Amino acid sequence: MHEVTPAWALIAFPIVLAALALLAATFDSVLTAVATGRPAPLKAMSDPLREVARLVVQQRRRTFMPDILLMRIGIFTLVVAAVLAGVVLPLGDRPVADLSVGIVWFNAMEVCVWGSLWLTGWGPNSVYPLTGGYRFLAQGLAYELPHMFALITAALGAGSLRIGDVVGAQRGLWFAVWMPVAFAVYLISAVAMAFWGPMNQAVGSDIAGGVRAELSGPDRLIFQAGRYALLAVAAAAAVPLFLGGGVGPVLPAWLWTALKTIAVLAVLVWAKHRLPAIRMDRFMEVSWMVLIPATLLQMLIVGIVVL
Amino acid sequence: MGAPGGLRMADRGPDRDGLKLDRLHVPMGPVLRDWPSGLVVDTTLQGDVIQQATVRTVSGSGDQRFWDEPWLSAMRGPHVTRGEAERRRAASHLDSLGRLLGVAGWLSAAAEARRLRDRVLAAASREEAVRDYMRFERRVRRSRLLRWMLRDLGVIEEACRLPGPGGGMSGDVATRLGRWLTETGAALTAMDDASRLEDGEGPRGPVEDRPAEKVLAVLPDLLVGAELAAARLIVASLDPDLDQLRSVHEAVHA
Amino acid sequence: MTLQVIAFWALAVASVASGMAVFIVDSMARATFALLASLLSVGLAFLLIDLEYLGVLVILMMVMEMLIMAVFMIMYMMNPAGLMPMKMVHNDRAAMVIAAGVFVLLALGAFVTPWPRRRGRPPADVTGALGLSIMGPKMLVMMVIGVAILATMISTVVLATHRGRYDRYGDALEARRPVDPGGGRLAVRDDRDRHGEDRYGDHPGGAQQPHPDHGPGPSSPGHGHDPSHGHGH
Amino acid sequence: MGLHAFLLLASALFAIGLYGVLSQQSIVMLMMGLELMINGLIVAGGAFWYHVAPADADGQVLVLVAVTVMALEMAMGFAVVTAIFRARDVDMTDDAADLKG
Repeated sequence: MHEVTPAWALIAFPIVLAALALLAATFDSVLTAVATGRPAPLKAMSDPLREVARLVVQQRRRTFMPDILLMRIGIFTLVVAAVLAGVVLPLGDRPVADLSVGIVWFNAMEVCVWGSLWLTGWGPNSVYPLTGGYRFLAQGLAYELPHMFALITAALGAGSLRIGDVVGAQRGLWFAVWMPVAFAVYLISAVAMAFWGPMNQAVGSDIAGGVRAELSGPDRLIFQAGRYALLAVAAAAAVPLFLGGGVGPVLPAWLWTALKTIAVLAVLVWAKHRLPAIRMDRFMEVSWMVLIPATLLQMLIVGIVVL
Repeated sequence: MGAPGGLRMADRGPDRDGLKLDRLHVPMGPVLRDWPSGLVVDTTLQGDVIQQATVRTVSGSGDQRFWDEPWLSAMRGPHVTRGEAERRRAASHLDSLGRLLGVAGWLSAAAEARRLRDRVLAAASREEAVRDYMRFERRVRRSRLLRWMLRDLGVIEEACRLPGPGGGMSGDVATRLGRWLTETGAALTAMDDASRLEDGEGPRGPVEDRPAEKVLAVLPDLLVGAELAAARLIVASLDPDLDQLRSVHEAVHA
Repeated sequence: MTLQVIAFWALAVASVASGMAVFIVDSMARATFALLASLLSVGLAFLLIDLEYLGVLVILMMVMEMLIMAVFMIMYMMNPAGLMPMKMVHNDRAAMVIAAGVFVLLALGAFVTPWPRRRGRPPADVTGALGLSIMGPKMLVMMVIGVAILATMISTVVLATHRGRYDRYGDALEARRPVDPGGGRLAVRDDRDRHGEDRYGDHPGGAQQPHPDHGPGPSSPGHGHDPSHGHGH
Repeated sequence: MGLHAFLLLASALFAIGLYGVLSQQSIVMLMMGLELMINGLIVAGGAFWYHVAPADADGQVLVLVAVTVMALEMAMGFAVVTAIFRARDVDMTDDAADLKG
């Protein structure tokens, strides 16, 4: 932990994260254009940047008696949580901050999203955002325990909470191969924590956009940026935890990390377009009655193998 | 305790868990994405669970019953072919399907339904439409996730005799979705039928009965106890055609 | 070192200030998140003294805890919008005097007591030491915590719910699927699924779920079975 | 930031929490006071570990227990509030004082 982080990592990390977020947004726009049958769907690639420009200059709307302070805290927390969750992920060989408890740190930062979304939903003093905020808490309670168990299973396989050690433990065989249940649960919960794709009820179109219904202008821009950054971080974390990190033939570690991250990200974005929304009143039960026992069993097996 | 900022404070009432909690009065509609335009459901919410609901409509700009039009004009006299009517029926169901799938959060399937609807209305050939529709139908029917999310919502008993496509609206949301899919397939197949249209069985039931009235009558009971997300799905699965009501008012005026 | 000292005092001041804010601010949401800020500052301060795991654990658990607290708080407090000034205190002055007295006593004690000198140094792997400790010599503590958590889970459910299994499965427990307002569908699956037939079939009788009951439903006083029913209404 | 500084912080948090416990009428606010008091204990526990006996893990175990107690306290607290609220529709300590002698 006390080794000095190279200065270039501090600069490169936010740039990489922003690039990944933009990539996810671009791919999402293209898929949307294909689904709606827009002619020349590749033209939709510039949509995210156009949206950025629009939101920068857009005037803010105001709701009646909002709690602006809490709302802003919520919006900024989303970006900050995504960035801080990402600092423990290796950009190649080594992360920006190589904490000895990296996995717990990642988990803690990602839980901050609960607070972020609830505050953003509470702030505008309006029904739909508030409903969205509560929906995300319900989602959090549904996905968090299986998610934690999946993370702990990876840590157990490596015998360490340091993400670098988890990568090191996968030199022979990727964790995704011999802990498939944990990997699958991780992917489901990654989608849930980034309130993305089928788990996007917190910002669902059936409640007029949920948490972000009343956000406009720069507020909305920061919120959306944070959401894509979070998705990128969730996808990027799957690489060191389950997909062997930067290990791979021929190419350098950073390139392998980038390729694997982009592949996971693409799968998550694609899943959004293939699946209907999952409501938590139904998913909660499966999560607790099926996913938790499944991950515990997986953990038991991993524990026996490691011993 | 006064009213903060002049807002009416929410009152309290018993909820389904036996607690006495705050209530909020929230109107849903008339303008919402994938919502029957002109419909307003005044709800009393506790959290996101609907405790009471009343239905009203606001008049829109439409003055003709687009989806029922072939059947109505056949009754008035001019020769309307069955194929033409079936084309309209298929488009109507695809419109409803697009809305329900949109509310269910499956945006790409919803977009596909809408694209099919537009092509069917724009005189696509039968073979082409049937082929593309089959692919769409297979995709929707195959989704176990969708079925899991839709079943047991908004159950209407057979005894209600609620008019609707393919013999009624009974069953849950998933059943109604399945009925739309079956009916659309049948309607597309009959699109080239050149015989004369004789009956009055429109896409949403007998056109003379104005089935939307009956749907709106049972809607509040179905919504009570449902969460917002479930309520949206229930409304979308009934998809009342409010144009049918509007012409009632106009008839009274005339 | 000096940087660490500055960081510590900044976090300490933040922690105390937001702790005070809990009882000063007007809105419940702000009070909850002020408490969260106070707890998070302590978690971050732990990172300064090598307690990495516990510090991050405090952050992780407290965020979840406070969010759940926010939900309950807003559910039960009399002021739904959270925008009105609230002052719900009794014997405010006495409480303040007692609290101030306790603070002075504790602070004095902290400075006056001759604390033992530091023995040893933190191990290289602090987290590992904790893990080995609770799985070794302090196993009993871990087991007691485990049992306490289990007991709490059971008793919270018993206290908080008003629906027993007789409410869900009928007086003779004969219902095939529980009657729940919000679901409960895993217990017995639909026949349709088991046979894989007729996924969206038009048979209306297939999904006869009683209409979702609202209001207290079947659980009126008189059901002696439910443990939470004892008290009169 | 010696032991004294940490203990000062701990006493301040404990005292603020105590004020809340003594003065607040709402049970939920009272629980927030309790959380603050336990927060003070956690600070003290961590400080004793670091400044007195870092070689043993006893201090860490103490903090772990305190964190668990916080969670359990809150869970039980809300369960009790829910039960009282259902039975009598109150969430104030003064209204739930039947055990008063």
